[in-house]
Amino acid sequence: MLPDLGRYSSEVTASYIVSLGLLALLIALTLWRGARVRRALEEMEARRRKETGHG
Amino acid sequence: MQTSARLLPWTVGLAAAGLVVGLVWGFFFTPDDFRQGSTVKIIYLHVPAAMMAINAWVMMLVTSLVWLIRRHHVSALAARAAAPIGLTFTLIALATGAFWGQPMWGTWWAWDPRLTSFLILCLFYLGYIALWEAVDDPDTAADLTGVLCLVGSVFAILSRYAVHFWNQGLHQGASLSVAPGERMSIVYRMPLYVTMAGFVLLFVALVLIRTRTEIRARRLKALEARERMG
Amino acid sequence: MIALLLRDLRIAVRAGGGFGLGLAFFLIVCVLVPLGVGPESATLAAIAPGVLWVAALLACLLSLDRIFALDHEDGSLDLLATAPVPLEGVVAVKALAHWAVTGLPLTFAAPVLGVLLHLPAPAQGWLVVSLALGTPALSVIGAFGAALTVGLKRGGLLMSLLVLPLYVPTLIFGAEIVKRGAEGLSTATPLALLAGITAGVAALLPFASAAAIRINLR
Amino acid sequence: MIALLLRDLRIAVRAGGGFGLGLAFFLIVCVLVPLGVGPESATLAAIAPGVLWVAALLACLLSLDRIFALDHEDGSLDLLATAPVPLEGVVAVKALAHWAVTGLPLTFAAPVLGVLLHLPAPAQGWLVVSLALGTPALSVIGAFGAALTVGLKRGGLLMSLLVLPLYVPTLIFGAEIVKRGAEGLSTATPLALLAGITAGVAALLPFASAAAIRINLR
Amino acid sequence: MNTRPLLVAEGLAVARGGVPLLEGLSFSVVPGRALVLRGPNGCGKTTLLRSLAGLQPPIAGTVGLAPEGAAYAAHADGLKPTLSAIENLRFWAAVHGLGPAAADAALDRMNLAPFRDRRAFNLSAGQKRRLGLARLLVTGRPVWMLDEPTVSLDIASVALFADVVRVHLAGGGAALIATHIDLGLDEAETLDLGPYKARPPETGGTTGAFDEAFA
Amino acid sequence: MNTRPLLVAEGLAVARGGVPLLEGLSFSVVPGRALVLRGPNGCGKTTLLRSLAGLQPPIAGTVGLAPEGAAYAAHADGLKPTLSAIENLRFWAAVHGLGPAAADAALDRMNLAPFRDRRAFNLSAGQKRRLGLARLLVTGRPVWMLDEPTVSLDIASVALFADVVRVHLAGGGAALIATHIDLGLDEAETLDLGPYKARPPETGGTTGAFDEAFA
Ligand code: HEM
Ligand SMILES: Nc1ncnc2c1ncn2[C@@H]1O[C@H](COP(=O)(O)OP(=O)(O)OP(=O)(O)O)[C@@H](O)[C@H]1O
Ligand SMILES: Nc1ncnc2c1ncn2[C@@H]1O[C@H](COP(=O)(O)OP(=O)(O)OP(=O)(O)O)[C@@H](O)[C@H]1O
Ligand SMILES: [Mg+2]
Ligand SMILES: [Mg+2]
Repeated sequence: MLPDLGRYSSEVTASYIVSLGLLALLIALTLWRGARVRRALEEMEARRRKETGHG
Repeated sequence: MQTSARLLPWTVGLAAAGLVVGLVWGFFFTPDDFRQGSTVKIIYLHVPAAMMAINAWVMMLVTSLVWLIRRHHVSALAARAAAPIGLTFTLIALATGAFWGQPMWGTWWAWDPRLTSFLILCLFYLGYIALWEAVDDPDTAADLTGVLCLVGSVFAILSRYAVHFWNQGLHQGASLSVAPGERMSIVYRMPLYVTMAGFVLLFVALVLIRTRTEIRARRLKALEARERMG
Repeated sequence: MIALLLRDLRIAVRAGGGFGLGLAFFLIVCVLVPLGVGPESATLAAIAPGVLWVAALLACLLSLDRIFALDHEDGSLDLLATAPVPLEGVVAVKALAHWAVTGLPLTFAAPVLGVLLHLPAPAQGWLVVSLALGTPALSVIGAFGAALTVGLKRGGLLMSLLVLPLYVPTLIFGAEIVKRGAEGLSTATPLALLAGITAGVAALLPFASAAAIRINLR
Repeated sequence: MIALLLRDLRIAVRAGGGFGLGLAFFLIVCVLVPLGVGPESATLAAIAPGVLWVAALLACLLSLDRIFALDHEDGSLDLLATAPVPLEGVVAVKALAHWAVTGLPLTFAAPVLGVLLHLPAPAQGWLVVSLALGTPALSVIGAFGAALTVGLKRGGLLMSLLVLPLYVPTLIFGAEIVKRGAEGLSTATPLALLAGITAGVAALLPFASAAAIRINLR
Repeated sequence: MNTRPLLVAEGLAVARGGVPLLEGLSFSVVPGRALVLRGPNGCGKTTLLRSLAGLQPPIAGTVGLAPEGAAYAAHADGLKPTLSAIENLRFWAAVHGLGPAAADAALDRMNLAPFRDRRAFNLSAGQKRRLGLARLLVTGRPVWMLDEPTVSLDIASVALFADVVRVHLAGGGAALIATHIDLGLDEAETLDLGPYKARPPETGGTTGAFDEAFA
Repeated sequence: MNTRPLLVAEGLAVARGGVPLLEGLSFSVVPGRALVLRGPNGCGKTTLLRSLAGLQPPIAGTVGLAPEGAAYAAHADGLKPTLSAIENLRFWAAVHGLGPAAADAALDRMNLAPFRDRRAFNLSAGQKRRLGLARLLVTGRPVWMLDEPTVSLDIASVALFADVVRVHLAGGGAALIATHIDLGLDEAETLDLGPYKARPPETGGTTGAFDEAFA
């Protein structure tokens, strides 16, 4: 069902792929780092709460 | 934090919607331009990306100012969060532009003023990000990058004029504005508007997420430091 | 202030202080380019203005690499910041010293290299003028970059990354002057613009630089 | 040895360590040149090989500036010299690390910049090949220069002065390869010569460098 | 001599790298007196001195000090390796608006006369240090802030230095000295920084501004 | 333990920058003993140690030392500011063919454990110094040559360090320490370098260059 893109199909598809690829990369990185930091912070706070709880 | 939390889902949803609709519409359901053939479809990526690339820098400029004047930490972090997004958009504009240039101008790259000034903008993004990465005390980094952003903006504008002075280009002007010359027909413009909206929302969404991350990261850093101090 | 200027100049002319080295670098780059590009004098003449300006720019860049970093490492920057002299002044003076050590010699040496690159005779004069006008801007802008990166180890390269984009307008106008000179066109506009840049930069940037240094010190 | 390599790489990728900055510098120079020279694609295509190689060379140069100097300042060079590892090995490893941080990325990035400079398509491949072959030589030679100037404050510029002449053969052959590739001529001879240079340099120079360091330490 | 304090610190709290180190510091130094800061490594002496010298803002409290009142001598001496001893001193003298004569006097005072024209680069550790201290004499500032001034000085030089400080105090100056060894200054009272160690915010300590502040 | 000296110096004369500083030095260090070098600033301690460590050739006399026998700790600590404490140590351990375990042990020994992952750049003066000394523990070398090891250490740390040295000596090692303060090592005999000061050549001293004017 792809529309035929005439002579320039390669360029158009390429540009779409590249751009969406870049966007995907950016989003992936964002979410990944977000998750990592959140996890690290949570366990850190858990540890602190335990310590202050003990002391 | 709370406000952003409430805002987030909406922006994400809308961004997704806008992008999908606009791009699908643009990619599948628009006729080919009689001159440019199917390449006109590139515009749905190219223009919004280019637009947002510029606006992202403006946004960084504003937030940096807010930080430098009001010492509002979150805004500094927002600036930091925005930079990579702006960079990505710049790259997209460049890439799509390049792919567009191949059929239209017969070359991947021409030292056209607008293209050149975009390349320079790309460099500014790189420098800005590199500085953030290089300095490890958060406040110092925020201040330095803030100063850099101000000075950089001035020079970016300077460069733009310099470049125009240096070479008159073959890149089309802002045909969305009420330009006298060829205006894109409604067929092309509707999906374009939608994608633009999509890009804007995407930008907002990403900035929100990344800013939240930065804030968490910073708290994390502080707590680690305190732990080391015992 | 004067004392600072003298001191910087003295350090520069001391062994290993790097006086004239910027010059040498300039020279070498101008020699390397033909080696890379090839000897056709037509090509060389065409690219001479650009190459000369880019070379001058890199020479400046390389030599101001550690303009503040050294003072930071040995602690004199801390002491200068607490001394009864305005930090803006310090920055300006240091930029001035750097220019005297780098930009000035470059300007004088340029014609020779112009000949080497087959730069057409009429352009020679313009080359000197444009450099004389432009290099101060290079020093001042460079000082700003150095101030931003003063705290960092190995800041040198980061600095060039930050500074080179800032050099763009200066470069364009400078080279433009020479090119127009070569073609015998009027050089009034780019001259005016270049002068404008230099003046503006010299007037305003030292404040930004001083701010950056204060931030880096705390 | 491995430890040293890892350490240098780790330092390089740390904040302010300057990984990828050589790359950025390369990029920026390639952008500045057209700004100076002018946008005519014919001219650019003609000078592209030379410019790309000179830029790569400068990027290497700038980034190896302080390859030993930092170790000297913080005293680790003294300690390495008294450690049970041959100083020649240390030098070689440091050169290797520098190449991995600078030369390698350059090689991969080169084609993009080739496009910017309108380098004809057939030459692209040769550009990559020549850089892959040549940049190691740049790092090793640079390490030698760094070793010579290790004692000096602000040695950076003096070093570039010493090193650039040594770079000349590498530059000429490297650029020659790309030029011939662009014109579709045979590139066998310069390739062989370039490979020869790299091999010889990598085999012999580390000894000279080690000697230079020992002298500088006493 | 008058006894209006030259330096007053009230409720001072200092942080380094976002981590509060000391808090609740209040002291004042009157002319003619010296204050010796003691404390284990890493307790924050250097940080405190930098804050007092105005190089970094305290996170709480106030520092009362006449503008251009203090001369700060850090771990690093601020010497240019390629300049000779006297050139280094003359420079600092000029910066503080004193003539070369002052520099020569200072050089003799720290008996560095034999090394007058030797590059700082070629001085031994102790000689460098002495030169760095001679700098204080050409600042003409009333309050000296010294960070481990006697590092790598031999016994004789330490005595000599203590003597210089004594004279400075007698002349109505004041001094703030962070050190681990005993200088034998009887004008000096000692301030142990141990008790002022910053507590974590849970127990009501000062927070490092934004970092932990937000939830 | 055997008493074959680990380090023997005979008729040693050292110069710095062409200026003879010390001459006629003869001493030997046996396992289990430490030799403390004393002398005013600039008498040539650092130079002597560098010569013994083989970093610069003596102008006369011989040094008897097993290859890879000595570990030298200079005024500078050889730390990479951007690497964490443990990374720095691990590196030196690896260079000397020891595993990471040794590094961890050394870190605890100089009780730097709390700063394990802190960039050396962010350590205080004394913490840096301690880290530099911890390096000695991962060299596995019998003879330690220490140039003012206790600079900017607090009293506690000095004691700790003296302790480390004592253990090293007890383990059959030897140490050569240039210092101005008293470490309270009873295994140590002291060598005052004063008497060995090089005489100007007219009076029969070793000849150097002509800048005698300074020396
Ligand atoms: C790689 C290089 C290129 C870059 C960096 C670039 C950049 C830009 C920028 C900055 C804009 C402005 C968007 C705005 O005004 O809001 C733009 C718009 C546009 N570009 Fe490009 N462009 C490039 C190549 C091309 C090519 C090759 C073509 C087609 C021949 C093209 C066609 C357009 C069109 C039609 C617009 C829309 C103008 C408007 O409606 O505002 N661009 N581009
Ligand atoms: N490059 C040089 N040229 C000439 N003289 C030098 C050079 N370097 C050092 N000196 C002189 O050599 C002498 C010995 O220096 P050295 O560093 O060995 O002294 P030191 O005993 O270590 O003193 P300190 O206890 O202060 O460290 C000093 O008087 C110094 O001035
Ligand atoms: N950039 C930084 N980030 C985080 N912590 C730091 C930083 N710099 C120093 N510190 C820590 O701050 C504390 C205080 O350092 P400071 O130099 O003030 O100690 P000090 O009292 O001078 O110690 P010394 O007597 O060893 O000089 C130290 O524990 C050090 O580890
Ligand atoms: Mg301290
Ligand atoms: Mg010494």
